[in-house]
Amino acid sequence: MELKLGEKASLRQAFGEVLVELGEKDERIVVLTADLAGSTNTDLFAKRFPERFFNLGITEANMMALAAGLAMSGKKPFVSTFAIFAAGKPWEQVRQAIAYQSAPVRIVATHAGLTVGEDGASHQMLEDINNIRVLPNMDVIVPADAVETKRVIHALKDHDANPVYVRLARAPFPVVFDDSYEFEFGRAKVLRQGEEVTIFACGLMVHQALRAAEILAAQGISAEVVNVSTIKPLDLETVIDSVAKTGAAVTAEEHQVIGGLGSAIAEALGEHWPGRRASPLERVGVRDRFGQSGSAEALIEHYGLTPEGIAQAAIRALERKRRR
Amino acid sequence: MELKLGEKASLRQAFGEVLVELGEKDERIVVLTADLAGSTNTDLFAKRFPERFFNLGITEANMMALAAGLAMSGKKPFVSTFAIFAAGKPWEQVRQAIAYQSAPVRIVATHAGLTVGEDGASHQMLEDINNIRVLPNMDVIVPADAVETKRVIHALKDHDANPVYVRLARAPFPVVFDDSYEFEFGRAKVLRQGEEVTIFACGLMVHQALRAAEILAAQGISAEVVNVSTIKPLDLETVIDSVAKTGAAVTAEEHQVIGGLGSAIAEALGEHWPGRRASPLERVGVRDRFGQSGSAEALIEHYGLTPEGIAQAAIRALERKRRR
Amino acid sequence: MNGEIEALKRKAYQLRRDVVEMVYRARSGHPGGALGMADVLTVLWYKFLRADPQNPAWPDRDRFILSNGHTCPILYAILADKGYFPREELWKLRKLGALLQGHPSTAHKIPGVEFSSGSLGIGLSFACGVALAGKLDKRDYRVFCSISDAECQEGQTWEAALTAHHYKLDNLIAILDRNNCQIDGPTERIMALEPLAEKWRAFGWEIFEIDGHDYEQLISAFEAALKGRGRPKIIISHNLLGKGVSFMEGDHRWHHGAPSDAQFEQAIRELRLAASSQASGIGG
Amino acid sequence: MNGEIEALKRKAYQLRRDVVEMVYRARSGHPGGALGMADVLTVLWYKFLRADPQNPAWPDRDRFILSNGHTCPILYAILADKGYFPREELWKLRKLGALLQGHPSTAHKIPGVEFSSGSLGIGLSFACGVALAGKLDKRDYRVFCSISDAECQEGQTWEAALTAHHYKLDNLIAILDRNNCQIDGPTERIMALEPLAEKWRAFGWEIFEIDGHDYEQLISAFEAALKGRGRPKIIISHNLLGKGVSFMEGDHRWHHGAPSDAQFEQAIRELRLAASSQASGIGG
Repeated sequence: MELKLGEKASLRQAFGEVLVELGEKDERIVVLTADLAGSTNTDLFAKRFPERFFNLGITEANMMALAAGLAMSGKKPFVSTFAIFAAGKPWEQVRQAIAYQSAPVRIVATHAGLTVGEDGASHQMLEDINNIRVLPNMDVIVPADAVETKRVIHALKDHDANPVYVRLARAPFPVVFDDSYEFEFGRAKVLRQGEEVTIFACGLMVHQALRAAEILAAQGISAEVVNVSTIKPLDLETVIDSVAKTGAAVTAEEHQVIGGLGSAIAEALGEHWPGRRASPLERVGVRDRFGQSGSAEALIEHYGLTPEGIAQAAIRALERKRRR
Repeated sequence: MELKLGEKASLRQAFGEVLVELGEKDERIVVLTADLAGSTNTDLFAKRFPERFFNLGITEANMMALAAGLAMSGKKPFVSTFAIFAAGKPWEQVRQAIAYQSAPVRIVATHAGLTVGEDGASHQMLEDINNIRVLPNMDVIVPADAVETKRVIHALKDHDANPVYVRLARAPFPVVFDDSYEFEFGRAKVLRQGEEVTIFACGLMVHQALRAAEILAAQGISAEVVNVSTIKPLDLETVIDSVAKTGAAVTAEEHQVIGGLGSAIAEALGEHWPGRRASPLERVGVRDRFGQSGSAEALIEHYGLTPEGIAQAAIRALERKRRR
Repeated sequence: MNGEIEALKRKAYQLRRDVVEMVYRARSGHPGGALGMADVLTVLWYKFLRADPQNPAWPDRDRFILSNGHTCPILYAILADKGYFPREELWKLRKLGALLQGHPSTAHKIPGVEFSSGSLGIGLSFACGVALAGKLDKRDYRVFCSISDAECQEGQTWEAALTAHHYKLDNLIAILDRNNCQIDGPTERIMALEPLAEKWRAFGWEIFEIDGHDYEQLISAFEAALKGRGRPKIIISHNLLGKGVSFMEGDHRWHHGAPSDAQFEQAIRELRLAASSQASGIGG
Repeated sequence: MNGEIEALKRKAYQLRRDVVEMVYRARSGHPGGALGMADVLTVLWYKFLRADPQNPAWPDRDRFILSNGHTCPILYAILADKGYFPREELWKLRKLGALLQGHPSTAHKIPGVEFSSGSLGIGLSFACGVALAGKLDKRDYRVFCSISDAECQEGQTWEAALTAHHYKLDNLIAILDRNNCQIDGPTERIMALEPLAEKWRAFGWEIFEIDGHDYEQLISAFEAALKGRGRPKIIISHNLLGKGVSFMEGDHRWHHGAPSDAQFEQAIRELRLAASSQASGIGG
């Protein structure tokens, strides 16, 4: 798959392709899915390494515990299914068998967020960052595009000390990084420098945030954009430094505003904010509602996860900052 | 059960007793458990109304969806099991069948938190507020003692528009309210007025916070204590008003510091804080670790969920406030 | 009897056309399972199910719970044909703001929909709750619950199976869409289910195993299942995925996916031809 | 053979004494199931299981996975007796900072513990993963997984049952503690499981159904199960809850709970008496 800046590219295809590369290099890598080999693009691995691929049918709870058994027997399991079936249905099995045991299972969930589209609320997982972030020993990564997805999946090869959850989507995302981009686990990256407000974003919303910064620039507002692809552990230093500079924060995520990136930033600012003046926070995301059927584009628009929506939130944050 | 101020009393026994009272008044009330009738004290209801009591064995996922079927057929189901088996194992069934459908199921979970004691990490649910708070349509209530538990369970009788999650514990808690206490859904209550720092607490930590306020008073520090028994919907007005007065906030909960009361307050302060000066936040809770075996008392001490721990957090918050 | 069966068959082909058109217009959806279930659901809805489209909340109505929610186009086609909502709604399926969600939704108040499905394995438990409520209220409604064969991989289905047996829910009739297909391929290749009837029998259910496209077998099965007392019943309906559309039949790749323009025209042509080979029609 | 059986029986009674003393000293825990499983686990650990207490991570060791984790006192007693850790650890069970958690924990690095259980219904899936890894690595270790009868109510157990059959995990032997008791009462009253053997058979497993206190049956069952090829095996061991302590036997209230001083003394007296009625002993 060729990735061109600004063009849309599939994160799950990037995942599937890198998985085959990893499989070539390390035969301890095994891949599991629950009747979603095609949808998760793990069918690429299945075709190349059928003996190391396990389709478990629709048994998600079973799959997660089974993956822990493989991990604790020296394998490097990648488990892939839709986010609702990775961080939702088998949540307690992830907690007990994977997180509590710190079994190094790589959970790569696809079809997170509203951009699932037409299948509607039952399949639009808006609570997965919330559900996994709370678990001790678990790391949470949300790549911004197909380039970062490739880097992240490569990095998972050696992520052997504890389990990790990676959040991908169904819909292709615009490519925001060129091929020189390097992913550094646990580091948030300032993608655009700014002075007046910081926009923290993850996943698709990184692209939206970059466009929001352009909208704001056209209005004379200088916005900083930070890609928080590692949600846990959170890069406190980068987060606090940026807000210390700008004095106002916006978060943007394709997730409930409760429990995800917005909460992580709110917690960080509450506990670690060194400043004298208050720094207002505005959260862009789904505001305590379920999803619904519609095209990915229509839903992003309907729920306000647009560059315009982020820009408005930034302006609200600025107004709150100035009122003081 | 007689409740005496300052003496320990069982929240789940209060629940079980009130449930029988409600059952007398309304035959639409049905009660479900998953092989934990004795431990949840729903055996009291079972003895009195065997035909309206359903023990479903160890089938939590099944139980939650079944309860939704009862609720949408005109019944008023109370579902009770341990918190890990209420907000954990069947999380996705709660999401799909109860929250998404807004089926008015009353989930009353017992054995939340560290005070489960000797059974250890597998049974010490420290993520339930996180898991339920994120779900649209769900309300979350954490009573502070047996008196408030009684009031809350009475109030659930008419909680017919949407589902609700109530968090109780295994260990008896000290009674903090006298018999005149009134529970008001959606309202946080200032239990002790103070000027320099606000301690927001829920559950057992309300008692600990009140004692912390005494420790602080002895050091000449005036702390306000607020009982946030309704975690969702959060009483924004009371929260903001109190911090606007004191300028510093501490949260205290028998839960991960991620995703629970601490996050809810952090989000509220970030988005709704009107002040010019920053208000520091310190969170007391379990800091991203699993529980372990031990007596309830030893665990509370070990994890720092003590009056002293809260007082120290308050002093840290004050120091941060003064540094500015 | 023969005239009745022919009318039912014609109805099933009419509903199949709506299914294909819905998915075609929506440009996504799950046609295969819906087409395979058209016959069994036509027999249920047009011959056995007690319901009043003018009063979807009628307390004594029979309940139909679609646990395998992705097959909803066939349910929506039936509900529209019965008058639960205007037919125009069918063509807005899966669009933003539409009544008809990609999976059945009570949250969107779709008339005639009893349960929000989409996530597999949950519906039979919900149906147990509805059946228990009927017993408590001494109402004689029956609860029909459609499940897919792949849902028998979800452990929750077996929890519900235990429960229905334990509580002697003889007002519950499950309908198992045994089409041997799941998204990734044949069930027996992905996660084998056979001997499936033996499993349900060992869980205490009364079994009726039939060819899901043979109307005499279908009618007999429902009649017998409705008579059974003391335990839950399951009709294992051997259905052909994509039934009625030659290029979809038995091909698991039509679990989901919308037909192209040419495929759509061919499908409608085939379905019309099949319908016209039946003698007469029945009302909606 | 007879001498060996008597030695095994003596060992089981010795382990039972440790179980009772652990729960007594901890003032909480689950003695009933642990006592009932003492015989089957003694036969497994002292006659069949290939393990090296000096090298708990030996890659070719047989794995023992205790899915019904609340019965861990019997496992801890065995591990201490085998030398995995000092016996003194037994008396710190369930105390803050102790090695021996209330439920088995790999997080606390308890030597000999392969899986963190406590939440029911998960262990058999984990065991499938371990068995699959053995097949992949062409190691000939065997995976033994203990499950309780009430765990057969958890749907996940049946997901694992399908999986083990589908992947032909003949290196997996489940041991089902069929004591008919769960916390709230007899299994058949709370959520009926019978015909339980029929269920496992319908899920494709090879069944060995035995009296879990008859050593000849136990030995034969393990020998036969270890021979079976091509599919997973399950030993349905009919155990008596609380076996060996008269006032606990068959009383579901002893699922959990610690004995009083007087009860403790009586239990130890009874267990000593029973042990001394056996002829000779075997080493740890």
